[in-house]
Amino acid sequence: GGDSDDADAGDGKGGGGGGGGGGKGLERSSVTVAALPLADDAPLYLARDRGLFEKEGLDVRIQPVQQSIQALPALSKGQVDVIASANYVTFLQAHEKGTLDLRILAEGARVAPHMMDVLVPEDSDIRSVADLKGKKVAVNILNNIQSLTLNAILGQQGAGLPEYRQIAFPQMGVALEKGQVDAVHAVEPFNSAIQKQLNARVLVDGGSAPVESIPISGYVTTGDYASKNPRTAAAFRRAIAAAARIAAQDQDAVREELPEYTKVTAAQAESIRLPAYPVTSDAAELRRLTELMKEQGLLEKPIDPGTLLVE
Amino acid sequence: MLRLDSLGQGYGDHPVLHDITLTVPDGQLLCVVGPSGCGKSTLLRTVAGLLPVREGTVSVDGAPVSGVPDRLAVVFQDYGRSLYPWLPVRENVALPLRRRGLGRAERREQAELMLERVGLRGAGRRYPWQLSGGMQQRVAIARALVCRPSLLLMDEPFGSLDAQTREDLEDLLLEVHESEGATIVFVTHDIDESVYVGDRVVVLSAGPGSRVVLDLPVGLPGKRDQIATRGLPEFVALRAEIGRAVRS
Amino acid sequence: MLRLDSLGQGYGDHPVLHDITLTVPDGQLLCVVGPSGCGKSTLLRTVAGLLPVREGTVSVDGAPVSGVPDRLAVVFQDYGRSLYPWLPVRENVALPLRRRGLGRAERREQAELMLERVGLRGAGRRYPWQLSGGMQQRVAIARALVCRPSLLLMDEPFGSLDAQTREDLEDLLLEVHESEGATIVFVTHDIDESVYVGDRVVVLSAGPGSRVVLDLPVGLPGKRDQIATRGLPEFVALRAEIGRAVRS
Amino acid sequence: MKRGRAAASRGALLRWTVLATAIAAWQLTTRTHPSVYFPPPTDIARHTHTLWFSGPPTHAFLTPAATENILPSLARMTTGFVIAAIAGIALGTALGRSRRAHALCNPVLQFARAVPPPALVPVFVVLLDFGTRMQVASIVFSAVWPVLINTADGVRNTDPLRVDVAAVLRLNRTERLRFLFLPSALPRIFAGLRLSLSLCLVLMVFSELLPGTANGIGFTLTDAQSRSDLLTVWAALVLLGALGYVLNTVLLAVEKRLLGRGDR
Amino acid sequence: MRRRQELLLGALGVLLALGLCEAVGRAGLVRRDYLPPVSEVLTRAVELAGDPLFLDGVGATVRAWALGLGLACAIAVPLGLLLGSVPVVDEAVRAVVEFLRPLPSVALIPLVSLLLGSGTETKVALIAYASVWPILYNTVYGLGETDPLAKDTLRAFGFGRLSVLLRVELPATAPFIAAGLRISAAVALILAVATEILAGFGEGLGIFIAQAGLATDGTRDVLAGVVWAGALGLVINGALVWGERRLFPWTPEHRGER
Ligand SMILES: Nc1ncnc2c1ncn2[C@@H]1O[C@H](COP(=O)(O)OP(=O)(O)OP(=O)(O)O)[C@@H](O)[C@H]1O
Ligand SMILES: Nc1ncnc2c1ncn2[C@@H]1O[C@H](COP(=O)(O)OP(=O)(O)OP(=O)(O)O)[C@@H](O)[C@H]1O
Ligand SMILES: [Mg+2]
Ligand SMILES: [Mg+2]
Repeated sequence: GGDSDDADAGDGKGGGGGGGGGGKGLERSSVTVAALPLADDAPLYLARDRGLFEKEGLDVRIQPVQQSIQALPALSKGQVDVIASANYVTFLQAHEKGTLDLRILAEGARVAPHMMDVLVPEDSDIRSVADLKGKKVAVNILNNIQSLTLNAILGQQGAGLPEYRQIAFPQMGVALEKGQVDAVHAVEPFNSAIQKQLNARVLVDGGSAPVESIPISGYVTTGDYASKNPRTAAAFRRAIAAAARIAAQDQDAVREELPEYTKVTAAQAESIRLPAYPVTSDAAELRRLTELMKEQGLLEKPIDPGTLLVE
Repeated sequence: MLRLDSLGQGYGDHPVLHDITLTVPDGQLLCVVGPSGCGKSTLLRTVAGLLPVREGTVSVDGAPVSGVPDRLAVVFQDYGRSLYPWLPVRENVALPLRRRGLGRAERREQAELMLERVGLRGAGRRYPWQLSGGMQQRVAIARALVCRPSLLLMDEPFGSLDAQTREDLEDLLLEVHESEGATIVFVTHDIDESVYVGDRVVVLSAGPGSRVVLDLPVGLPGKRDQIATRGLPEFVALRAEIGRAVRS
Repeated sequence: MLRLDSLGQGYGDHPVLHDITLTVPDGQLLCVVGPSGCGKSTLLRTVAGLLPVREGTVSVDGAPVSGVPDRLAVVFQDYGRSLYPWLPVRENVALPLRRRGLGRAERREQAELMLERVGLRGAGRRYPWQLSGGMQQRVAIARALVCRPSLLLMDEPFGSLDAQTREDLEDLLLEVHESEGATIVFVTHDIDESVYVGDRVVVLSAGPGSRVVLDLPVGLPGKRDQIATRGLPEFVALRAEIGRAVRS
Repeated sequence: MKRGRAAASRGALLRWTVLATAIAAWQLTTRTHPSVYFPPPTDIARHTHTLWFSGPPTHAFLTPAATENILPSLARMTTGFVIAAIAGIALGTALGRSRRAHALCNPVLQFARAVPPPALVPVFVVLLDFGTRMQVASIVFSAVWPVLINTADGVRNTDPLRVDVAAVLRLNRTERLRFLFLPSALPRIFAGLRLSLSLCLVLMVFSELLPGTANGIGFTLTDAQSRSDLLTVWAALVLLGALGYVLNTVLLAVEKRLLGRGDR
Repeated sequence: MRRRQELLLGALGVLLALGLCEAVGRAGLVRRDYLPPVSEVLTRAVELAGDPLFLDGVGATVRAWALGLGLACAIAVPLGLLLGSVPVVDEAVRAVVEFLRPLPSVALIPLVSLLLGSGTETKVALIAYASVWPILYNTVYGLGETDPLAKDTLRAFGFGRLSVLLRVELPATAPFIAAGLRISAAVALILAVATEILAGFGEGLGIFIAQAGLATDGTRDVLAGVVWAGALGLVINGALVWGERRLFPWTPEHRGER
């Protein structure tokens, strides 16, 4: 039989379900997940639609948000239990600053080839990464995953660094067309769309070495939640792992799912590049990211991701 | 009883009244006359407790005035601005009755009655800005009279009225004064009027720093009557005396 | 020449003037007398082009009035509100001179001069709300006179003045009228005054729908003089006749 | 009414006492209930100092971070405010004076007024180039309304008798504006200006969220927010508050000069 | 005659504005996906009227708007009366108020969410926070503008300070407060939508706009959402003006209409 709820986990929407409903000794059966309409968290939706959560005795409610950082206060306050496709860079920084006691329940997505690309106009003078030096490159958020990875790529190729401009993905096409920036670093589906609309040229794959298949987002929660609900957390991890296995093996399943919860149209879903869905969480892979962040000053001191992974 | 004791008054560094001493017994109708700008309105505002006393003292019924005395009513010289444009005339008149704790219906009834007495029957539902100047002035008078004040201050209250209406209202004022016995300070620039309605006339000198130059009891025989009284030789004599004092 | 031809006027469904026909030759000083609320101010506002004509026509120098006629000046009944509180008195008075293309210094000089003539020497730098009622009224008069209008409309312009000042200003008005020859429409509720200053007196009946009940030329002999003129038997007779008409 | 110097300094004393008390209370609460999100004022002050005001005396103690972020922000804000004020007063007067102009423009203006600026980003990006022009445009677009509406209302509610006086005095258009409508609407215009001023600060922050921005107080703030650097967030908030206070005081002084004719 | 003419002129103005936008949209400054012409946007906006999910969102936004604005009124009018009539209080809190006023809600969203949760409460609080100021300032300035003689009149009749406040200063200021309310109503609407866009949680018009912004050709939907926001503002303003006309027939602006 299940222990009764710890009342302190907040009286928000997430707290309610509770009790021994699970029958598998879950601390609580209902989990509220804040999720972004991105390809990154396709396994979450697969798990829901294919009954994987039910199988674990979980009642998962999904609350859409637009950016993962927007869900941070709700997570701190206990209104949501888990954030799916949480941007690691942002959340690791929050963890370092102490605004959040971060735990990673499961890895969500890793970079895959051409899921984000640096694009330049068809007739641009920029022919190689070496030409990017000092040029204006649009990224979604400054000092985040995109500049982090691109800097690493350029560093390895010995090219100079560009000047980054913060431009939201949807505006990158206009900015490129109007010549306001020299290149854009766009993610799918904007990547494909801009290539198609402007005949833009791919300058470099944002997922090339040395950042190939580097982890970018995951399912995160608070230390408090993880320690008080170990069995619920484990059940959630199992369900996600099972879904990730489906996603990894059967891309069509993901492509079918995408139009259901994102703004990606069915036609786009056919052709866009998907991220990689890791089946197991790997501290070593995560360490690649934290070390890169440390190197580029996004973290002040090194973090051992092993301490953050919920086992 | 209203007492002014060596009252001095002014605005900023601009002196207006200087050493005014006056005693107005209960129930007296005192007329104040004087050249334009000499400080008549200032005097009334001081008595009403709207301007803090500068020098000397003002006392009502023995107590020095600080704030507005009880059961006071004022008709301001600038009557137009003193009416509330958002209230119909009737409500404007009924407003002071709220202090008397009357019910809504009764307030309205008394207001209509008083409006009728000042010749504004039927104007109760209109707004002040829909009335002519003289009508507005009468609304202000009705508002002052309706609350049966024991001290009534009137600043050129009949200035915008035609001769006929003016005479009617002079008589109304005397009638109310007779029946209610209020102490009244009545500022006017019409010397005839001051003699006709006043029990006593005070003349102020030209400012700055005006003083009382004449303080004259009006002892006219018999009940006032617009035609007979104004023809009396005493009336003519008083009028001439006051006229001389004003012109001096 | 000012002509009103079967003029009808009113507000909303409230009729005020009915079938007024009047011709005022150039240079005449016409006094308009009538009970409070009969429509005197309405008449002036119509002539000034501030109220659209309802019925009939109003024409100045043969052309029907649409908008404000040229070289017009008005003293409004509510003189206090008609002054601009954000301008010093001197600027208030100098305002109409802008139309005459005078320089700044000259405007100021003329304004000060006119202020002196109405007895407000030295008040030019103060603000209107720092003046007494009578002083404000004189500022309004100064503002009207300073621009040498050829048509001057005055709505109870001396209502807030003491006897002495009033007489002085009556004489000032006559003097200006004499020297400049303006056409003047002068509303007053003082019958004596209307006879004293007017070349002609028109009496309106009580509203609604007032008409002209008396149209009387004032043919007083000699130059006007406050004492001598008022003592003339013609003066007394005219006064009585007008009084009767007003009361009727 | 002229207030004495003593009264004025008493007012200032009172004002600062209350502010100090509020800060002390805040300090106490944050010490007894520590939270990373709500750091104590002393920490914020220290951080603000190191961030912006620990520069060399030759630069008025400003750090490079201060000159690179605060000055451009102030420039954007002031430009936006000045344009909004001028446009608001001009348009407001036009709409207040002419019924026809009002009828023509009103629906469009009321529509535009309710449009949330963040949703207009795609349009801004298409119509304007990145940088100052876009930022100032977005500030003006939202800050103009309080001035415009208050001016129009003020002008419309000018005492009709005074309008008649102007007609009789045959004042021409500009004279009417100068001597009648503007002075008469001035208190309302100032109410609008004060609202618009603080709105400009808020919008300055928003404008630095726009694509292509790389400096400014608002950028510092949102960037710190995305990096969970709460101390910098608070430092920026405090700076905004202080700027708001100073700018408002300046505006009040101007207002006192223009409106300082006491009671009527 | 006047009302009809005004409506016609207003319609003309709208047509002109639409024509201008359409011209810009078709001028070929950029690809159509980036800035669709008005006609497409309007069509989409009309389509949305048939979408119950969208309408629910609009309902949620309007509810938050009404709550926030109501709260702002309930705070601002009494506070404004207090500040405007008791100079000591005004002096005392001025520094604090002026300090708080320019704080942007963008920055406050996470902090307020932490205190009130990421729900309607936060939205309402932020709306109220932003829309308090216009009402407050217009109240304070209005009190300063009240004719002193009108106040003296009531004082002379023996009414106390509170009565003068409620019976003279409040009605005299009411039209001015109403103008503040009119400003606030739009500010509140903007805040309702913008908070949704920036906070990213829940449902509402702002969420619709934010989500539409994530699509590769979402501008049309974003602008359709903008059309709805603007139309709401138009309707709200119309209602407020109508109310003012009925409530304040004495103001110079409305006197002619009786
Ligand atoms: N703005 C207005 N709206 C409606 N009715 C009005 C308006 N102004 C005046 N009236 C009405 O028109 C009539 C005439 O007003 P008017 O001001 O012309 O009178 P008057 O002869 O000047 O009176 P008084 O001597 O009292 O000034 C009055 O009955 C008044 O109620
Ligand atoms: N608010 C004020 N500020 C400064 N001076 C003022 C103020 N009110 C009046 N005065 C001055 O005080 C003097 C007396 O004014 P008051 O209004 O008492 O005169 P009054 O006798 O009523 O004149 P009137 O018969 O013209 O109404 C005048 O010289 C006037 O200029
Ligand atoms: Mg007086
Ligand atoms: Mg009149």
